[in-house]
Amino acid sequence: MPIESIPALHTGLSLAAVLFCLGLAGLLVRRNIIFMLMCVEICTNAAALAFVVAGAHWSDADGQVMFVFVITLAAAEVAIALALVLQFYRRRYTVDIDQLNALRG
Amino acid sequence: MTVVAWIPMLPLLGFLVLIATPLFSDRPLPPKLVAAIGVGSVGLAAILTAFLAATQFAGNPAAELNLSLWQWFSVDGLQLDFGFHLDWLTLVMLSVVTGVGFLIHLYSTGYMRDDAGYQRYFAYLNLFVCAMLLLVLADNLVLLYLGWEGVGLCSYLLIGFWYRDPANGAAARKAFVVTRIGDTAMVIGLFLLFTEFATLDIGELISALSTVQANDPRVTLAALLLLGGAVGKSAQLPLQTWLPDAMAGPTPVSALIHAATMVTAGVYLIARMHPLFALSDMAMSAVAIVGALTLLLAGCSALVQSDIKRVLAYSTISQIGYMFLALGVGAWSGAIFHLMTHAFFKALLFLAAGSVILGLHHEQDIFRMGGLRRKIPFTFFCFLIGCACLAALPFTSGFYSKDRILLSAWDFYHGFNGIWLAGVLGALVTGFYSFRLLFLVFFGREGEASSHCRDANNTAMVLPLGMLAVLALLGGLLAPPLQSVFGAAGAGHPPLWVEAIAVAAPLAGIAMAWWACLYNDPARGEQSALGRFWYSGWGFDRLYDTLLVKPFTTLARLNRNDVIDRLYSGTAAASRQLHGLVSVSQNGQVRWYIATLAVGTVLFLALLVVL
Amino acid sequence: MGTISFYLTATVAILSTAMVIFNRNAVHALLYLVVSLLAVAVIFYQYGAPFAAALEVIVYAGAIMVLMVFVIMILNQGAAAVEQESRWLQPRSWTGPAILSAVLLVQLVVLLGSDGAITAGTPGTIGPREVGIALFSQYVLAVELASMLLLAGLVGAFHLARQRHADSGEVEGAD
Amino acid sequence: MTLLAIIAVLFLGGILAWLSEHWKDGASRWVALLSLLLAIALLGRYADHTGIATATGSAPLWWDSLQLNWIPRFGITFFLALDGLGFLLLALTLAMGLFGLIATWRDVGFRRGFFYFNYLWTLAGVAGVFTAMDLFLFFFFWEVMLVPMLLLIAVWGYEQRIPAAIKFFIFTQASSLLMLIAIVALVYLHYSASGQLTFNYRELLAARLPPATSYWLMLGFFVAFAVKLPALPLHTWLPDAHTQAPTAGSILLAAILLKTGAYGLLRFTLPLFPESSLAFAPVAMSIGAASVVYGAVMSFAQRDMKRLVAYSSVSHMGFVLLGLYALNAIAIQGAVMQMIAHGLSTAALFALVGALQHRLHTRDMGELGGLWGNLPRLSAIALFFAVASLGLPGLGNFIAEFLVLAGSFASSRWITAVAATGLVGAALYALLMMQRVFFGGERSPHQNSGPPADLAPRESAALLSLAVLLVFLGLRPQGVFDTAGPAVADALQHIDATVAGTPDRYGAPPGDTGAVADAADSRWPPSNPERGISP
Repeated sequence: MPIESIPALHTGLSLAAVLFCLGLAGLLVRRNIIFMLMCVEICTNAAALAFVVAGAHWSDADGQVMFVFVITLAAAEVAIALALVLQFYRRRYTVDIDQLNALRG
Repeated sequence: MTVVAWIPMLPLLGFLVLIATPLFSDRPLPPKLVAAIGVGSVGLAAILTAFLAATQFAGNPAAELNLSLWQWFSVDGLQLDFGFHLDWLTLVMLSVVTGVGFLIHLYSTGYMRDDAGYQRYFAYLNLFVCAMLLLVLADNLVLLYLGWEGVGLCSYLLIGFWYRDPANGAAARKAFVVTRIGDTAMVIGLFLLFTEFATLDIGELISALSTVQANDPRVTLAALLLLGGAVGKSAQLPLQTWLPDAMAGPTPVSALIHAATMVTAGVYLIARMHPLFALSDMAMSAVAIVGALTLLLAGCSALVQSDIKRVLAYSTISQIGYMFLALGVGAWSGAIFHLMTHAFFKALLFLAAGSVILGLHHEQDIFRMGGLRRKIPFTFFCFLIGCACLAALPFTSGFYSKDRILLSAWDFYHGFNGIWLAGVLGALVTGFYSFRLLFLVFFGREGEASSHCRDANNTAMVLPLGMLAVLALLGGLLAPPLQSVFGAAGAGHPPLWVEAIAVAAPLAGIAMAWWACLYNDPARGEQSALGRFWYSGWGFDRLYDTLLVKPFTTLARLNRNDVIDRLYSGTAAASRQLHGLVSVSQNGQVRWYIATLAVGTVLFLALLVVL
Repeated sequence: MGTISFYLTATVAILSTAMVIFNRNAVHALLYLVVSLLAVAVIFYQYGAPFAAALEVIVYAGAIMVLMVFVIMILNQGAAAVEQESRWLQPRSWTGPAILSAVLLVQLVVLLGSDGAITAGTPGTIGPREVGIALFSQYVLAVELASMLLLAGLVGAFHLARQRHADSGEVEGAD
Repeated sequence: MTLLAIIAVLFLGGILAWLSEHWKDGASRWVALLSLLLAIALLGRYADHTGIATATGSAPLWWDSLQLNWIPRFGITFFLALDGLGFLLLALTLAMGLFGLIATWRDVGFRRGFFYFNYLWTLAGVAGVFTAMDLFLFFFFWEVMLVPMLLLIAVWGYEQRIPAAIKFFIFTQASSLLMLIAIVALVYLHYSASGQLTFNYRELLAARLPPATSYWLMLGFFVAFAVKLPALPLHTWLPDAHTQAPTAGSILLAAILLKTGAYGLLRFTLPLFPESSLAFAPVAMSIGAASVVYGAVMSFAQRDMKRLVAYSSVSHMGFVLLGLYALNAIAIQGAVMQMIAHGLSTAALFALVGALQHRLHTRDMGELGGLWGNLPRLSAIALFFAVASLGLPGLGNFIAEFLVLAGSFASSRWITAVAATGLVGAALYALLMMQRVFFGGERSPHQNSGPPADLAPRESAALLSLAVLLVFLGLRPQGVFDTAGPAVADALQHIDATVAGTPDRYGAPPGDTGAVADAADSRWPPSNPERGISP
């Protein structure tokens, strides 16, 4: 692919922003833990996108390196989160995050 | 000279035995043994005193004895021995305490025969004698204070002896607390003396005083503070209110503590510290004025009382007023002489009154008595002798001592003066109330209670009554040689009419008593407003109640939960409130946290955008 | 051509993401998420990051999403769950978040736009080779840390998800 | 080594007591008894030192000391030492520990082993406090004695025990934090001035601090000790803690723990900060006098018998504060005496209240009354200790209060006069207690269960031995004064050196034997052996 055709920096970053805000909105709207996890993934992914776009803009490998770390993080996070969801579901037979309020002050 | 040490030791041992046995065994001692220990210990002390007087003091007016038992404490300049000092003043007091004390102990064996607290009674009484002996024997003011408080404690215990009645407890507490107020003044006086003269040994203090100028304000202040103590203990104005209430105790107790010995401790204190008082005109006038006022006030109150013991109580206050008056005019030996004769005749009066009360099954209202003359003649004669002495009829003991006081008052101010006049008026009043009492109880119509009167005297009671009667009659001949202690008193020669008035005043009082009680309706005077005012002891109780007791108790009750604690519980409540405020945000809702996070981010970015 | 394809992919990514957050059926939502991730992978490619694009497809759209599919299957989210989701997704429950997110988006875009003076970079393709070199030289420590994180995640997930017989609703201490 | 052994015996005895209860029911108290007796026997080895120090005059200050390296990097040593003051308080600690143990021999109903563990550890902590001469070690023991005491209140206390325990803990912990800061600051300042990092008490005595700093550090120490004492505005933990603690706990608190505050003031605050203490003395004396009066008034107002006794402690310890800050030997000796006498009399009163509570299940004086009829022994002994509490001459309390007041009168007349009114207050509350509980008509709250049993021989013996001790202290107190004398003189020596060093700041210059009247004007009379105010 020819180098000149790489889209502009702020276009990609704006896309990342849009995706992140969508993820955030989902996080706030949904009560189902599964959906919330998906929204978290969207947010993480948007952040990763921002890294990659920036890295591409400077023609630097660091952006993708950070992407690798983000993806690692996402993997670990999803694993733990899903395990927690399973336990929660086993105990309460619900996936409603609002039921999970034992830490009320 | 350990004989001296044994004198207070014996009653102490008696006390210890009597109080300790119930702690270790459930069976009380047989009453005979209790009486033997209680009376025996004081009797032995009396014998030892007599022995001491005979061997060391007889014919030797300058005799003195010092005995240091051990070093009490010695801290950096404050050195005190647990030591005794004996001179003629002490000896007089010792004789009174052990002698009268012994007789009253003996009387008590009869009077208290059927009481459940027989052993406790004698334990307290022995402790009292011990403390009183320490008081008079002490060679330093702290040891004196020890005895001083000790007798106060015993007074408290014995006033409240019949503890089941809360009124007795209240009277006992009142006695202790009121005297404690005086004692606090006295102890501050001790601190002042120590700070100024670096010693509390009486002998050293007196020699230190010889270098001090007359009317030095420090001396005046110290003397006034000591006077505060004396006033409290001796029930003088303004701390006299406890003594009438103290009659709640058994009658022999009233005789011993509240007539013969303890209440005269104030007189003893001032006499003992007379060089201090003599240095200050102001203190002397204060003593004299306190005495004169108390004398009249209490005398008037005695005029209208209806309780036989309260009459005697006010009479005691009044008579101690005489002693203070005497001290205030420098008649030290006169005061002590009157102290001695008063001990005899007032103990006699109280014991006789006790016989009456016992005979009438614990009836104390004199308006329900009357005409007892024929029913209990022995008691009547004792009472008659007592009243005659109290009124200071010529050739009774009271006459000699009171006469000396009045003459000294005349001399001290070189002629006619208010103090002397108060003394004469007091003599008149004394004659009035003493014979009013006698007439109401033993003469006139029979009262409601008189009909079932019995003669309650038994041998144990007759003997002390008889001996005291003799002492009261002849005590005037026993004027102790106190010149070595007080210095020789210059004998003044007032005009004859002064002496005549002194003799005539009590007779006039007796005539008034006859007129008021036998010729007229006896109860009339009591109904008037003035009578009621006097009856209440010049309203002092109410005054103190409104001014001091009520505010104090109210304040104390209001603050029961400690206002300072509010400070801390307030702090705790405030932090809890704050915590509640903040913890609302910690609601456990994950989405709420996320939203807050988002809002925070938005706000933060808004800052970036705007700036 | 490149610009058009970029905007096309971006539109796909945004639409499918929107479908994720509005869908009531978890499996459908997950499939939309996969679409979204694939679109992002394409965008990575367009930005000259083929390695990242590949990883996105393999790890994200592949491995992670499969994990979620399994969990959804274990939880047995059926028609009742769809029903429940539609009850939960009332308009009033998403107006607030929507406004909040919109404001945030506007702010982000404004901030991105305000930095108009970004110096022109030197865009170019960065292949797996450069990334690998960077990873294992400069960032080797971070790689080790990441591996430890994964290990911890593994152990933690195993421990948490284990079905214990003593489970009876009460909190219990660690073994 | 004996000092270490005493503390170790108590610590180990506590652990052993805990363990032994598992083996055999009731074994723990025997273990506690044995370890206390062993500790007393060990302390007895020092008995021949008493009174000798004054005789020879130049005897070394420490009777015994033990110094081991602990954390050399920070100059922290394990430094235990004993002098006359420490010996007296240590003897009091062990004796009262023994008394509390015997007086409540059968009172502990559950978790006995743990109870005696806490009991002995509190004693061990206190013993450490009285012997530690390294400030860090001192602080260590200061905290050690706190926690077991907290548990004693919180586990075996009465109905409101948890709030009381928390209050106790917060007050003491917050104040000891201040002390910790002051200790560290003192050590640091000493280090930066002299280059020597040490927590050693005797070396820190030489620290020279700027006056303002010194004043703040002094306040840090003072607050910590004043809370323990307790002095007026910081006293409110005490009534709650005393009232809710089990009887043995109350005895420990009243007889021993309060004394650590007074000991700290005498041992640390006064010698370490002589100048600031001198400047602060009028305030401290006022606080002391206010505590005396306020405590008495509060005591008078109480309905709960135990609270009454607790507030009376506030009043009595006010005398200690007054005496210590009068800054002359008479008053300080009086304060030392008051520590001992108050320990004995109040411990006995708490034991008596405990005995009553054990028999009648109430401490409310509104429900009690006329107990003399059924419980003559208990009542008679209570009368004795009530009377001791009101300061009857012939008992130790009187000697103490008299010396405190006599000494402080030389320092400040009006404050002393105010404090002396506390004597009247003491009469009010002590006699009111006697009246409400023991006199009056019989009002047994549990009539159906028959008359309560009078004191058992064990209780009588324990209480009577305290009574005998009090009488002995009242009649032959000189032994105590001789024993405490060198330590008191040592503490005062720093004060006097300060007074001598700055004659223009504190009234008349030293050696001015001239006017007796000067004493009225100069609040801090100079050394003047002739008048016997200050050594």
